[in-house]
Amino acid sequence: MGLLEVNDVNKAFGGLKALDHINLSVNEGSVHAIIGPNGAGKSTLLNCLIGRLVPDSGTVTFNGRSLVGVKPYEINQIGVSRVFQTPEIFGELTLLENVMIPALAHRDGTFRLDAWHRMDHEAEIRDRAEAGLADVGLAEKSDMVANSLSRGDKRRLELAMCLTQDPKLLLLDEPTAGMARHDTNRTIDLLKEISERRNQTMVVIEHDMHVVFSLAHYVTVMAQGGVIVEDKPENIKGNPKVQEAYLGGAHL
Amino acid sequence: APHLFVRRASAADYLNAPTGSTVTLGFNVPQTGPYADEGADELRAYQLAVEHLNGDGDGGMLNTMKPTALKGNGVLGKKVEFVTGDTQTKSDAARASAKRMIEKDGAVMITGGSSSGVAIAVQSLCQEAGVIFMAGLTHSNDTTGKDKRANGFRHFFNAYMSGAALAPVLEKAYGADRRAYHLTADYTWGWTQEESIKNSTENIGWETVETVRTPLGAGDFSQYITPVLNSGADVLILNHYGKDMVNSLTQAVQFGLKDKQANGKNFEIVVPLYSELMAQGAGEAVKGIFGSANWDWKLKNPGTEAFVKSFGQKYGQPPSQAAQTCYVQTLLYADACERAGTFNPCAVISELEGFEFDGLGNGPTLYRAADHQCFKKVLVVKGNENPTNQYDLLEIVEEVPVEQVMYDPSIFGGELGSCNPGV
Amino acid sequence: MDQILLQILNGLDKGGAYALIALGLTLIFGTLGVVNFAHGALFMLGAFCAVGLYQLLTLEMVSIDPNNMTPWGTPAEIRQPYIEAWFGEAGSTMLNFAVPLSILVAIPIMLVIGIVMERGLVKHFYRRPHAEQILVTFGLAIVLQEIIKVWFGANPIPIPAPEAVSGSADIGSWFGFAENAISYPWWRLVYLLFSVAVICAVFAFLQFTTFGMVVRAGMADRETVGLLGIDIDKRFTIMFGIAAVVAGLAGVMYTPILPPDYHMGMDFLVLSFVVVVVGGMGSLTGAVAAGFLLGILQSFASMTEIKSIFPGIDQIIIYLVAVAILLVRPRGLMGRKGVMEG
Amino acid sequence: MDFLDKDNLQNDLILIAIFAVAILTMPIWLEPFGASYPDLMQKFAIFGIFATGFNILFGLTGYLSFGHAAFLGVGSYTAVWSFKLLGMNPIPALIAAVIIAGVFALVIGFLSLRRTGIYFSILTLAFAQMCYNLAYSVLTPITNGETGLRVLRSDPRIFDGNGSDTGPLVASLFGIEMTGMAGFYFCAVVLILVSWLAIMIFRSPFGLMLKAVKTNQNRMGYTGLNTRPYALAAFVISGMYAGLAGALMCITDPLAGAERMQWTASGEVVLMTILGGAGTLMGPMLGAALIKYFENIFSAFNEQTLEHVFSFMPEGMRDATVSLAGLFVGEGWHLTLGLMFMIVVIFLPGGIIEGLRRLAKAVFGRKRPEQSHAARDDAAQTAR
Amino acid sequence: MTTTDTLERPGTKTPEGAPFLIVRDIHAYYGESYIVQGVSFEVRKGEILALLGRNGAGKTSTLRSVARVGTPDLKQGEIWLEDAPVHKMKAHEAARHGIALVPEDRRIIAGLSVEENLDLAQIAPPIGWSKERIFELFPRLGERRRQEGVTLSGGEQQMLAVARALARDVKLFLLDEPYEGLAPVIVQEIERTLEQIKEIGLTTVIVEQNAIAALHLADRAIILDMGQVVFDGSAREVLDNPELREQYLAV
Ligand SMILES: Nc1ncnc2c1ncn2[C@@H]1O[C@H](COP(=O)(O)OP(=O)(O)OP(=O)(O)O)[C@@H](O)[C@H]1O
Ligand SMILES: Nc1ncnc2c1ncn2[C@@H]1O[C@H](COP(=O)(O)OP(=O)(O)OP(=O)(O)O)[C@@H](O)[C@H]1O
Ligand SMILES: CC(C)C[C@H](N)C(=O)O
Ligand SMILES: [Mg+2]
Ligand SMILES: [Mg+2]
Repeated sequence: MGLLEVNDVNKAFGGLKALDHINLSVNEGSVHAIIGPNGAGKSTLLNCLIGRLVPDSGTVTFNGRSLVGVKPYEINQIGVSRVFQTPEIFGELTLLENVMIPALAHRDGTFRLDAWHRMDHEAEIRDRAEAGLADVGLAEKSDMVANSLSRGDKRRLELAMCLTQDPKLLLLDEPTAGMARHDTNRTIDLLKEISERRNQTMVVIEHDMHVVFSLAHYVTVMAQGGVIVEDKPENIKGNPKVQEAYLGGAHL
Repeated sequence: APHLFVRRASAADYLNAPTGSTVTLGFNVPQTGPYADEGADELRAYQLAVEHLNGDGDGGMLNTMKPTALKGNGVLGKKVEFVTGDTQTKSDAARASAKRMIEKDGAVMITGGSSSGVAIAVQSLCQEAGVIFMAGLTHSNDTTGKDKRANGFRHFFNAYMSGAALAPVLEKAYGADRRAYHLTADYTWGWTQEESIKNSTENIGWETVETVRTPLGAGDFSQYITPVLNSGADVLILNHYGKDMVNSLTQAVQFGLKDKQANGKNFEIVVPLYSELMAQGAGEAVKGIFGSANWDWKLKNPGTEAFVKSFGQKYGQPPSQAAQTCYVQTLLYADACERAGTFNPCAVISELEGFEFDGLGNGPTLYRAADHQCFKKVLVVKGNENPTNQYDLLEIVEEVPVEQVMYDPSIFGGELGSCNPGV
Repeated sequence: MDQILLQILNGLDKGGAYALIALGLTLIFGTLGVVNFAHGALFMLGAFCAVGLYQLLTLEMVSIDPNNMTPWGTPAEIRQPYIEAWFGEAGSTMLNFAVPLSILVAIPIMLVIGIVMERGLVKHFYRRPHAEQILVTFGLAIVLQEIIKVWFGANPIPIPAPEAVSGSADIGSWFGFAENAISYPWWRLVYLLFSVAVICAVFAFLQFTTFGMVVRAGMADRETVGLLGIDIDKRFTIMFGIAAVVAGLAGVMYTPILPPDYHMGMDFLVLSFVVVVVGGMGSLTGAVAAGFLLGILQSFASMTEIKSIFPGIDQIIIYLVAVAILLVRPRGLMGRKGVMEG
Repeated sequence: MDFLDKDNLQNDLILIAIFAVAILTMPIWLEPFGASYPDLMQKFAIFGIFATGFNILFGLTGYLSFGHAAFLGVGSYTAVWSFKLLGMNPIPALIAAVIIAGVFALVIGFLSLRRTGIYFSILTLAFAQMCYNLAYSVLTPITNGETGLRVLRSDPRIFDGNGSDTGPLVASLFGIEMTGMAGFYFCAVVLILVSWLAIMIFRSPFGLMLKAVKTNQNRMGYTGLNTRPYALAAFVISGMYAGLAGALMCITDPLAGAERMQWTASGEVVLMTILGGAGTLMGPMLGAALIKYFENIFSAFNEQTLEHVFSFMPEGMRDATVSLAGLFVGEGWHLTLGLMFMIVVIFLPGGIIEGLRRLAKAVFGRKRPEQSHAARDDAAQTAR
Repeated sequence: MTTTDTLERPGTKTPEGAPFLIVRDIHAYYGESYIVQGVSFEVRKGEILALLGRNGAGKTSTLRSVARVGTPDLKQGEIWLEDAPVHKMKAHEAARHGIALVPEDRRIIAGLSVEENLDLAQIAPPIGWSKERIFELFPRLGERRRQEGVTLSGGEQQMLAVARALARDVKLFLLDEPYEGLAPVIVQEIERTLEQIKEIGLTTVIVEQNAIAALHLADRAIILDMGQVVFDGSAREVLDNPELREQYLAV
């Protein structure tokens, strides 16, 4: 059984079936890409995994534990971290603070009234956060306020925040969108390294096929709320269904 | 800073003993909030009193007061100065302001206030601090009843006296067979007034249908007035003051209560405690409505005439009863100091206790020693049907003799305690 | 029975007043997103438009009366309103209709006040934190209040309703109840009708023109609306002007019910915020519904029968209901998502 | 990331030391401002505590409570009841007030924090107004209504009520009466202690989490943090500060009135905090002092004092000046207050502290070599 | 590698036609941070200009300056569209002069439906494509016309953002990363649309991370780095110059 098991999940918005009998299994240590046309339901699926949405029916189990109806913070605490399509960061805090927060959450759990501690004694957390920023190439901006970052940098910040948590499962919703090619390549390398070094399990949504094919062990193709193909990347490229629904004549 | 300690530790045997050629009094009145106009009139009176005490102006009631030890050269030869402060009609603010006067400005006496809550709060402060408090406008029975203090004095009348004075007049005007409905401001003063009026009207045979408490500052009283319409009552008694009274009375009239018939009689409205400013605010609505007052500028006696003259000439308008009581309190205090030969509160208190005087506008008056309450005639007034000028809003119906409003000091309980000179 | 009918009527009337007072606030607060603590002051200024006009109309010709002296020894004065001196009968009629006439006066005045306030002050605060909006508008409210106090004094000033509608109507007899069983002041009925009319007019303006949508969009994202060629500033100004007029009219019409004084705005401020928020931010319908709901509940809570079961209920009913509604419904009765939730 | 500097604790200690000296020497340096009398200085300290506590909630988490006066009131009533029942020692009164205010805050906060933004504000407002209205009327047996709750000679006062009892009924700590200067020093010491606590909170991981609550609650959730207990803890802590302030008011002056709970009182602490600078360490205290100064000193001016002030002018000019100035002081002090509110927000966005920072910048140029820690932290806060 | 002296008027290089948009030495700030540091370029009528550069290079800031959005604050420099002094305008005036910006974060307006988002674009003149025509191009939007705009999927939102610009009659089209988050099929579709737009003769400035795709479409390209122009030349030049691509675009 995989680390993450999605079983027959449905989700509708009014009349619109955003998720239609979805099944998905992600094995520990694998990088699983989800691709599909816009509006296919990819982000909605991730929303169901992290507790932002509750599926109308079906089961989601992570590490043998059901995630349906569990609060987002609890899901995160058991090891699921997500990068969003539109960056969710602490806009008014500095980059370092942004990354220290997940580091603290990772160490201390969901709530701790440590009002008598001092941040300046938290050297370990700080090192961890700085390392995280360095990983994504934001080290020298660590004192900037997050809101003043350019868009691509916000993305990277969010990635750093997720990585400092050492999640068991990392969900990435278009992590390289808006990133310069150069940084996209760096991000690919980073994710690859993490995947190999830590044996990190990841689910990646991407429209950039370069990223998908460099990273993924498996690819699931979604369209109109359903899964149309699930296979190894090499087999996906040539699949006519995928060509039609998704790739068009795109330069790969 | 150091002088703070110096002052405290000065050789005198009472707090804030004036050392130079001046003596400082503290006038603590509402300058903001709904009672600001009332406070402004009180302040005018205080300034006038200071002027007169220092021998400026025409002397006002200094000339009519009997007996008097005042000479018009200040008090005990010291020129009177004053400090002012804003009570905001809140106990906290009033106490803060009074403390400033005592701690910073060295006031030996505090006077003023426009609400019983404030008066009681400041009175007990003065008691603890060790200065005299001469209450201004405060009508609750508690001020000289269960919350009386040795250092505190009240010239104004109270709810009990209002009831005692009003009842017979009401009986005469509306008969003994009446059913009354009370709307009462839901706080201490309202309750004591409701109780007093209820008792005295029941004594003349009226029945109390209902007593309803209304929140302070309700603004719109319609939801309390509508139930009156069909309650079987034929008199509405409004135990409200200030803005609340202006609103409730205006609205009661709008609901047609004044033109209504009930139990075969004309429906009537009574406002036990009246003031000129309220009458102004309520406009037309006050016409023909009975109430009581401590004093009115139209009274015919030398004190009143002298006071109205100097006030009118200085400010171009007649004084309100608030102004009168504040003015008189200042003179009474100064006179007592003069007689005691010192500002020491304990000496002043014993001069004021049991002091009998006349010529201050209310006829012969007694400062009763047992509760520090003045006893004098009480006026029953009525909204003037045909005012001849803009100040002529209330018409004096009767001057009720003091015997009729006298009561046993023990009925309200409370304990004066002993005088506190503050050191 | 008649008692209940009367309380319902009274509740409706109160509700109309609450709704009207809250309406002006919801335009600025719920729609433009400005926490406007000066709303009460606008309401008060409206009322003082009526006071001003009334005093203007009753401006008196003062002449010295040679035969009389005041008790304080200065010569007495004879006073006659100019308006009567000049126009006779017609003058008295104008005086009688001072309050309705004030509406005509108040509309341009309040419009100008609203526009000046927006252009001169509030404009710079749209993007500032709500806290600073509170501070600046509260400061403004105090200043306006104090100016009025210096000019008109602190005491309430009574303004009569036109004679024709100053008494009370025997509504019961219209519906076949006993005579005088249900009587209600005419002016309050007028007020109720007036509220309904103004509410409808504002609704029509915002629903049947794109104006409302544009303003909503501008509040969500001014920049983008600007990129679409829309001068959002101008629309905000107009909106503010309208809101000031609505607030002012509510004040004008309230004068015969409550003699206005400089402090009346503050007394209504909290109430109008509660009504708007209970109705739900950004929803005019919500504000109106909440106004009526709270008015009726307040009316009933004041009945002696109910007070004897829950003492003090009439004093807290509004807050109690507000708490209950906000705990059950996250955005009040019908608030829009995302408006002032952060 | 200034709070991670190595010498940081030391910086904070210096800061609090300077602060302590400034507070304790207030009687000296406030003299020229006419504000060096005990009652006003007590108010500075007490409202400083109130505003500092409020700032822990509002400045850090962004939750704008409009009902904090309720906790102040609860603290006051508790303190007076402690006097009445236990005796005039301030310590049990303080402890009881903080605990009871904390309990109230826990309940009200628990319910109110189910909502955010304006809905939260109105919930807190509604709770506080209910407390006020009930305290004023129905609960008079407990609160003594309008008159305010006082200590009476007839009260049991278990620990010191017996024996000859003629002294004034004021709180006293080991025989030192807590009125006048002694009362001020007592408040000042408490203020210094709780300011230190506030600094600790600002610098702690907990404080960082509170700032995170303000910026993005969603992200907090997806980062594994439960925002509610954080917000609730901040609410309760600030409620306890309010309770403490309320108790101190009664310790220096044993009377508790209902109007302390009215919405205007809640509004006042909001104004104090914003005026000084929300989210800054020292701003709220400054705002509190400024408002109290206006309330007590400006309202006390009258024509007579003004004439003293302007006595150097020729007569005609003096009269004109006095009557003009008279508009702004005495009964016109509210006008000055309103103008000050407007001027501060318009010209010093972010409050007085931010204004001072800009001033410092203008004077000392861009690069300030050694800036105090607090100023930097404050600047970072207000820049947001 | 060709780097152009920024002071030189690039317009002089290609003689045909007068410049349609002139951006001359603009400097823009976010508060005190100096971001756009003297950028100049020109675009001729009907041309597509690709604005390239790394993250944080200042591309968005440059576009926003041209569209006259409040931030960054344009403190110096001139922008002329035909004969209109755009640098003196506010955003809404610039929009009325035919400048349309498709912002990078899409800026779909919360609380408004898809259709209302489009309606909003058609309030102020000049009005462009009808809604019918737009829904023809983007049928997905047509299907979701009543849905609240912000609940659309990321890609759908991007479509709406482009559609909203088309709903106005545009002279100058400023596209900030229009392909971001779009599936390849849609990218192709938008590419085709842009080609159509190009055929109509609409002048366009496009910012895109996918430099290759952008360069295939564009006539000319500018590369920004650290808020300054480091290259200005034809699109072909960039495609043919691996060194340049390597250094500034890392492709
Ligand atoms: N809250 C919502 N209400 C209504 N419809 C929604 C909501 N959220 C998503 N949808 C719809 O559900 C569908 C799936 O959306 P989703 O965001 O999962 O797409 P996606 O696969 O992530 O697309 P993209 O690649 O464009 O981001 C879309 O058509 C979207 O419009
Ligand atoms: N609001 C802001 N406040 C302060 N600095 C900002 C702000 N927005 C952007 N910046 C800074 O300006 C620089 C240029 O940003 P800009 O958004 O123009 O870059 P970009 O080239 O569009 O990058 P990207 O490809 O990541 O979108 C960046 O260093 C960024 O940090
Ligand atoms: C001013 C007073 C005469 C009435 C006031 N309400 C009181 O409490 O006493
Ligand atoms: Mg998506
Ligand atoms: Mg960009």
